[in-house]
Amino acid sequence: MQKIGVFVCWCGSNIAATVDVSAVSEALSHEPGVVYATNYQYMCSEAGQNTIKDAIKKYGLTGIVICSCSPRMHEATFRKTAAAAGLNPYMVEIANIREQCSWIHKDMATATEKAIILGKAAIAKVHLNAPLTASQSPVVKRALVIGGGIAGIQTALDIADAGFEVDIVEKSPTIGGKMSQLDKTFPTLDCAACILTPKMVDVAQHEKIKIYSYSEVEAVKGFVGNFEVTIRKKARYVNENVCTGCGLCTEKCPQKNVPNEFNLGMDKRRAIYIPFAQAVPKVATIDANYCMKLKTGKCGLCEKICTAGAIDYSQKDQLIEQKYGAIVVATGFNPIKLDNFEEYSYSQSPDVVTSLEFERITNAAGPTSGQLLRPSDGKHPHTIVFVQCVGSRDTSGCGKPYCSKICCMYTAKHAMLTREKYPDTDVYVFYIDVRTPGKNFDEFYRRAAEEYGVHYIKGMVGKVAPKADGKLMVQASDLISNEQLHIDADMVVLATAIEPDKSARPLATMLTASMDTNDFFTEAHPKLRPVESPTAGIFLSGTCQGPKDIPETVSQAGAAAAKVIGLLAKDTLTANPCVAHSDEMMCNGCSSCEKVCPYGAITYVDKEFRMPDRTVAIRRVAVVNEAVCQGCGACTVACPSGAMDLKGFSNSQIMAEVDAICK
Amino acid sequence: MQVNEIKEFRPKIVAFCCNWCSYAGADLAGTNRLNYPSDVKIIRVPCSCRVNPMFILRAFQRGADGVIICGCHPGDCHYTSGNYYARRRMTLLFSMLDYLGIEKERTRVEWVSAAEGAKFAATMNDFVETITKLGENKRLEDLRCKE
Amino acid sequence: MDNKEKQKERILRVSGVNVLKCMKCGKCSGTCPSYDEMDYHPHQFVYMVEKGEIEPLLKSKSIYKCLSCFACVERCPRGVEPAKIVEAIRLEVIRKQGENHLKPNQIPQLLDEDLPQQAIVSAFRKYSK
Amino acid sequence: MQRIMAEKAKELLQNGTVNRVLGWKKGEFVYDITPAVFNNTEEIDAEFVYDDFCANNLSKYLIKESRKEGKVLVFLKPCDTYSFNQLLKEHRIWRDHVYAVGIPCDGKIDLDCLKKQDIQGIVGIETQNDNFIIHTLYGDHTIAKEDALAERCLNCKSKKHVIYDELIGRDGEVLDSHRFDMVEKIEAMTPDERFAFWRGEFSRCIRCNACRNVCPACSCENCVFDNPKSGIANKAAADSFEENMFHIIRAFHVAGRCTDCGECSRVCPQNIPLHLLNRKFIKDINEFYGTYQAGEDTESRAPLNIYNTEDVEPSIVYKKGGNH
Repeated sequence: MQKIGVFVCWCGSNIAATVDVSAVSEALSHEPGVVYATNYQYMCSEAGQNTIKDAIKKYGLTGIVICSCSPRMHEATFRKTAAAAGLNPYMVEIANIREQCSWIHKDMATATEKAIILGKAAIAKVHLNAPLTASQSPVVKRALVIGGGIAGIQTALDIADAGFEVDIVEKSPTIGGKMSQLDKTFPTLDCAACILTPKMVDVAQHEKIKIYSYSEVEAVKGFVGNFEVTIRKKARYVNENVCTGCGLCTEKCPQKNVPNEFNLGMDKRRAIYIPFAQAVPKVATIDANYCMKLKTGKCGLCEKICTAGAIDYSQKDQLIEQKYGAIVVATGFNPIKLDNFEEYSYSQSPDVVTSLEFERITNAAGPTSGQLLRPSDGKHPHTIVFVQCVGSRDTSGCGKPYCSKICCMYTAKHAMLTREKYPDTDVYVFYIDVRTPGKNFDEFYRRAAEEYGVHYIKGMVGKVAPKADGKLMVQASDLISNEQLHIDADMVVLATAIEPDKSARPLATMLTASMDTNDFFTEAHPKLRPVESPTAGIFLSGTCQGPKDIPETVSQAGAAAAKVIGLLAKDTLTANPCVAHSDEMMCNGCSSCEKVCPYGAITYVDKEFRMPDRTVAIRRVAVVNEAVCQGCGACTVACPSGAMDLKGFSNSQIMAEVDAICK
Repeated sequence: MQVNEIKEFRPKIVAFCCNWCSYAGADLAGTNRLNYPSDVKIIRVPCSCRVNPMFILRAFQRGADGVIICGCHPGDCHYTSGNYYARRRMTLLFSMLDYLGIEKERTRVEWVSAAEGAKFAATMNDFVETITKLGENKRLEDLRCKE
Repeated sequence: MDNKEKQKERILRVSGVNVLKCMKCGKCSGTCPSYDEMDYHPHQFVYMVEKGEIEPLLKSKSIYKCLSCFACVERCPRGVEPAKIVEAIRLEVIRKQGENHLKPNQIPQLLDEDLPQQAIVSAFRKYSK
Repeated sequence: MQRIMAEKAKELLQNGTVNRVLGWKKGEFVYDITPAVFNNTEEIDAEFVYDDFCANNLSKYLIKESRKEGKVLVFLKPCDTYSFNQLLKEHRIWRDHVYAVGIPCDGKIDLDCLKKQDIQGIVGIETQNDNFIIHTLYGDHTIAKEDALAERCLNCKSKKHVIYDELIGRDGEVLDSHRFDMVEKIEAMTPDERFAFWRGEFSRCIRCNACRNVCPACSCENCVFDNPKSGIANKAAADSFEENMFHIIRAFHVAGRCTDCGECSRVCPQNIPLHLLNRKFIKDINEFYGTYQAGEDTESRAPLNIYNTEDVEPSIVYKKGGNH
């Protein structure tokens, strides 16, 4: 039997004016288990807290009930008071007789009656409280950033600048991501490379950052503060530490016919290659799918000419095990495949391009060295049609239901730049809505229309058909003049919807981080915790969470870094002790709890049990990771056998409260 | 001996409130001194998904006349998804109680945010009024639990 | 419900189309091969039905110019299915007594030898009860 | 069929594929069939039976049987395969210890129907087109199938085997059954009528726990009704509340997991139509969250373990659900 002390607070006149506090302490003093009951003007004051501490010591109290203001106000205060007197802080219960009693009732008799019932409920609950100890776990002071685009780069730099070790895992041979493929950036028209490449160099030179390029995350174990990650470093057949990046091999390699992914296949590279001039790390990589030496054993030219002796045809994939305290997901996006949009003739005409391809065509380092030329015949185009929302805002199943957010702005940019460099070009933009919220965004779009004479037409392109004369027939509606237009265009640029990178889904499974139906990572709270995943220790940076432009990505990357720094700055993590707990003797191993857990805190193990008949049985039982569980209780109801319970809010505690209230 | 003592019916109402939204909303109702009947007694739970159908039946068994569950608005759950599970569980439970002929008005789910003190008070006033009209819970009570 | 609303209700029911899904992009009209023959265009059909302006559509020649090629249905990004609206309006007209758009005795002079048999059958389905 | 199955069982025992067979054997009378484990061919020859009385769903027995050494052969009727699959999904059965043979089923006899027809002294049964010929000590009775089949068989949801290692006979189809008709009928009653209906049914409950013990979904290591810590433990339904509570909680615990195999109603000695509770949940789930058949596969998430942000609000119950 607990020895319970009851402390009724007057809260000056806030409670005492409508609740007869002495009647409450008198009534509660007769409850079973109550050995001491008193009332005082301000329980939260030092004198009030001393009353509590003294009573705990004097009466050897094992539990206390404070009838006062809301626990949201002073629960923490009174827990500290209890702890100071040597009582477990989780042996404290608060009966809310201010916000939920004295302040809402006018009649003293009813308010007093209700206060007594609330007090009784708290006493009933504290009878079943058990001392709880928050578990502590150490924090590994190293962060992993998955993805080396601008999001990953910024996050890594910010974390490293705070003095913590950071590893970046990037699946392609260089960091830089999509931003390195862009020409100019809206709305200021800075050259993307000019602002990105210095950051890439910063990353390479930072003593706290290690880049695992051409690598992928293979497995993730553990939990916040203590992740164990296996990284697969793919064989690139070049010794990274020796290669000087001179590029001689990439010029001499006889295999010249490899589609260059950096230019989206619009030109060719060699089988040994450096993706682009400013690549980081600047080392060559051999493409095993095309290298003749690796495929047939004949050639070996690169090895012969490499003065540094960096070529190593015998290299194998390497598995690296590393521990991290926090993981940042920055896996980015890709334009969608256009297989479902045959009406735009993307697969039939090389002159129908995606916006990212257009970006490469206009880039000085691109396949046309920055000359705006038609892919089909290399001639200068005179009429260009831009089509917005290709696959975005599409609920028919062909595309994506969401707005890709960046297309309105980059299309305005493309249209503007085209008109600026080639004033003899007619530029049409077909739009459903032009969406330009953002600093200086709408001004930018209006400039394209007003100063650069881009024809913005409210309507949609229904059909693009290649014509015999090499032009493209564009059939579209103009909803404002209510006519159907037929434009003979030289080029058509499709503002293709973006989608999360395909690697994100299996990664989310490894991390037990949740995703929405579009494969974007979900945030812990859409408004208040936008850069954290519900899974503790996993943070989100950039477009893996939702479509974003560069400024937004960079600010989110910084925010994610701040959260990581806040975590890594701690030496140990104190978990909330009010967590779920499974009684393994009752657990069926059915996985219901695992399915509803938003944090991936529940795993299953096969465990040996000694049965009453002295045999040993192996049973599958749930195990809660207390460092990860946040204590919502979803699992307790999902559990059919009632094996799962929540500490601090157990089934029996809540039922005891119900009983006391209904008595 | 007193005979035919007519007592005014005062319903017993149990309100389960999630810690992050509805309990805070109830606190706000108090801070703003918004009245609602003292028949409502609140039990704090971490999340609406902590509410087990067994708790609701237990309340009725012990003489409650109405049970209301309050949680964060869908999409605003502190734990991201708890109230979505609660919504499914309660929909099915309430439908079953109705199927068994138990007055469906005795149970309710209401989404109350931490900013909706006024909504909390209005909801409770309305719920108490509904239950008072329905009268004592007879269809789902345990006679042994009566005084 | 007044007559106008009843008529709208009937069109919606017969077509099974939810006109509120339309985000007014105009792709239906951008894709329509009969656009220039029409006085009202596919996107207008959707919008006018939404507003309850059925009368002008009933009198419109567009309902006979629609080829029922379903390009608009195929390409609508929101799954609105404008051609089904056109079809419903057409049915509204031809289901009235004596409102057949085409009668068998009108057929011979319209035939030419390139006309596929399928088109004739389809025309009967579309233009008469 | 019995002969083919017995041959199959013996073959698999002899070639070592399995070391036990889970099937049915006769009780004292031909119609009181019990599930049984056969350890060798002699036992099969002596006691194995499969006929129109073999109604038991054997999948639940696999929870224990599959944990033993070696492989066990089990015969599964179409509806049993759903239970089997559902238990696999819940990791209750060790799949690699089971060899599942799907067998056809044309519906099983409801003994109460025979009783009602005053058919006594049953010694055998035969099928003839749409009739059963019941052999009794007092001569043969011909009874139309629809008058003798159990309700769950008349409203059979599926003749398809959703999982098996081997199939005897041909596989069937998922059927368009009328299994929700009675639920709809109850829903259409007034609350008072519904209350009276269920009081009438539940008041007969003697808390024998037969429904719980036979139910494949009720396979908890420790049932909440046996667990003093659960707060709702009780052994006997002492009053109307406990009668209600037991059945509500039981139905809720199996909601989304119940495959509607109908064993609960079959075994109830008081003939309480317990399946109508489960079907109500199934019907609601289908209406609110999209059609879901528990046990149809092993991958999909149970409707109560998943959600959709656009789900209906609980207030839908006030709007629909019966008269008032």
